[in-house]
Amino acid sequence: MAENIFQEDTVSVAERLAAEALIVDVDGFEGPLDVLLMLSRTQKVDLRKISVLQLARQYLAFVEKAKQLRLELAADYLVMAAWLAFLKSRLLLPPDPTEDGPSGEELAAHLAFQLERLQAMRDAAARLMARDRLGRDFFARGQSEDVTRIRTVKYTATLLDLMQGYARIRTRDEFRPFVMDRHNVFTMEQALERMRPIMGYATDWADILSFLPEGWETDPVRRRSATAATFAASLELVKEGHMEIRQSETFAPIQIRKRTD
Amino acid sequence: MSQVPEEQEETLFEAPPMGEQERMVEAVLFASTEPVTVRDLETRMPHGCDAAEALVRLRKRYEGRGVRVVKVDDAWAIRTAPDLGYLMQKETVETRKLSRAAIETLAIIAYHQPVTRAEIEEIRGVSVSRGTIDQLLEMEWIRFGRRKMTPGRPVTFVVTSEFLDHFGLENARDLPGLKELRAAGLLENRPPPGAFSLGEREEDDEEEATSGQSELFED
Amino acid sequence: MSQVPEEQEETLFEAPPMGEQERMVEAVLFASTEPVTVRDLETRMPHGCDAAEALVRLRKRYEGRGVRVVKVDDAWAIRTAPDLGYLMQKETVETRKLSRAAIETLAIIAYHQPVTRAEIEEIRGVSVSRGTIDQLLEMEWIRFGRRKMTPGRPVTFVVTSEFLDHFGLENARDLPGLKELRAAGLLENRPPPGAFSLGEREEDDEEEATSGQSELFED
Repeated sequence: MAENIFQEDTVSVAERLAAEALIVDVDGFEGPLDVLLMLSRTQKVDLRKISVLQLARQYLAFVEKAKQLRLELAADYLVMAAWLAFLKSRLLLPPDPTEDGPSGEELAAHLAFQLERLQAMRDAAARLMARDRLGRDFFARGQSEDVTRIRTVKYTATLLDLMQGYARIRTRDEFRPFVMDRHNVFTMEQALERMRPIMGYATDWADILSFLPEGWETDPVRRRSATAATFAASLELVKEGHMEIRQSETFAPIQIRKRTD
Repeated sequence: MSQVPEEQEETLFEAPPMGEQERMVEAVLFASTEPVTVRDLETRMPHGCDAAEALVRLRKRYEGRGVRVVKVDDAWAIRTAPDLGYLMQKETVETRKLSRAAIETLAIIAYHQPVTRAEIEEIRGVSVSRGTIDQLLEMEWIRFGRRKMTPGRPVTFVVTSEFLDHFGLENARDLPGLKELRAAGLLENRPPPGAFSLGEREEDDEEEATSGQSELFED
Repeated sequence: MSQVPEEQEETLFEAPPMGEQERMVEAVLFASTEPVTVRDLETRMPHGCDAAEALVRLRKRYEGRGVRVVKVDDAWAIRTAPDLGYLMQKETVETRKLSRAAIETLAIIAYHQPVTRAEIEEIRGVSVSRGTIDQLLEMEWIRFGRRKMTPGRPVTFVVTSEFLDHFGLENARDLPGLKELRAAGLLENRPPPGAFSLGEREEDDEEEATSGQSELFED
């Protein structure tokens, strides 16, 4: 058997040269299938009529040449070589009736199919990229119109956001529940609660600081929180149409009063 | 691009026919992000074109249509006919990205439904504000599921068919698992220190998902 | 909202004339940069309108003009005629240069969708890098499809309507050469005969031989 293969293994000069040419550019290939597709072109026939046996020889010559040049080929190139050597022996030897498994012809046909399919996808990709394209050959409206002032906010998210969000939670190195000391925090809700019953009396402009709750004016931390909450609550009341707010200049006192109309 | 070479040759000597010039002006006004001046039009169009004349014709062509060719200062633009302005309200919808908190909450509901608020907080590691849940309910991306059979019988949340619609999913189970997220490059490759492997976690997820779904159909 | 109540009253009984409906569709399509669905059109138009019919007429009206009415998936948009692209150098958007791997992966997803990562790798004969899928997802040219009903229920990828819009396709069935490829059997997911599959190269040969054979007789 070994002798048989050996005799069949004589590779033509042309194939040797083709292999050498491939070696020069092995980094430019995307793997064994890519190399096989390239080699198959040298047969100058329809991919459906390709001789897989010849292809196997060419590929083995390519790997052999690489070895001679002491070139490191990636493992998958060598695995493919081993498989093609196996395929070659199957194709050359008469089928062994005691052996199970697909015949050499079946294996060869599948390889030819894979090559044809890959080539077809490459052609399809090229045709796709050569199409008229949005933003290059044809164009969308340059200026979408903005005619009414009614503005509704619509919240949206993409599936990618969702998944990244989930991934973020599930891979968080450690999570520490965030505990806040609420002792010195005056919330906007509290401020609103405080202001609602008394705002009816604010017919004249009054500094919002006069609305701070008792006991919050002196301690700087508490005062800051209460001021922020009162300010936010004032804005809320203005938004609801109950109050008016003004500030004469930057950093001047902020004043509010009941809306009169 | 699809112009025949001879035609292009010709334009060196002779301007394209007026109908063709009208098409050019139409396309440029449509695609431009701002109004275009006659001069600008002519520098873009083949030599010898009369953009002003093409504009007059185009303007006439659009008379009475849903859009019009209008002059803005000394430039030209295509604008909606004023009587149809009411149709354009939707164009002013402002889309904003959901907040990170909302996205995370939504993701947890999608992956773990039916899930209670306490469970969401446990997974996120922070408390979930009422506003976040309310917002998702209002968007109709989540709804209340059945109550959990645990003490206090807390309500649960599940995602809605609107949610599936928006994200192009047929079923919440079509959401990619952690392994796939990682394969797609959405997860850092390094496993979190001290945590179980991602594979194990995914199994957990799947179990939860199935038990969740069965619960959904229990009664 | 700005509709006069009497008008609304009227539309309960009678839709506006078709010419008027055509104007409305024209205005909405012109105002939007994104494709608009028939459903969306009809919710904006007065009650009783037939947006689909108005679209057919509008499309005809714009035949041969500088802009065209095109269908993208289940939505409609106005786009400039491709032969006038050379006038729009100013508007041209630089698209990110895609690697050969990304282009091939995109084509495989488009022609084989819904397709799993393993199937893409089987076709290309090399593994798909994380960055490639990620990039295509980010460009919104592909998205996750439903899971495959095979062991492990792997996620699949499909192309989006943004993809169709970008390449001027009405739907994925219009991909160039699709019919021929299908007729030639090149879109089939043909399992390798027994022992060896290129996708599984790393595995032990002997193991493959046995597992592969049983697979052969399974179907």
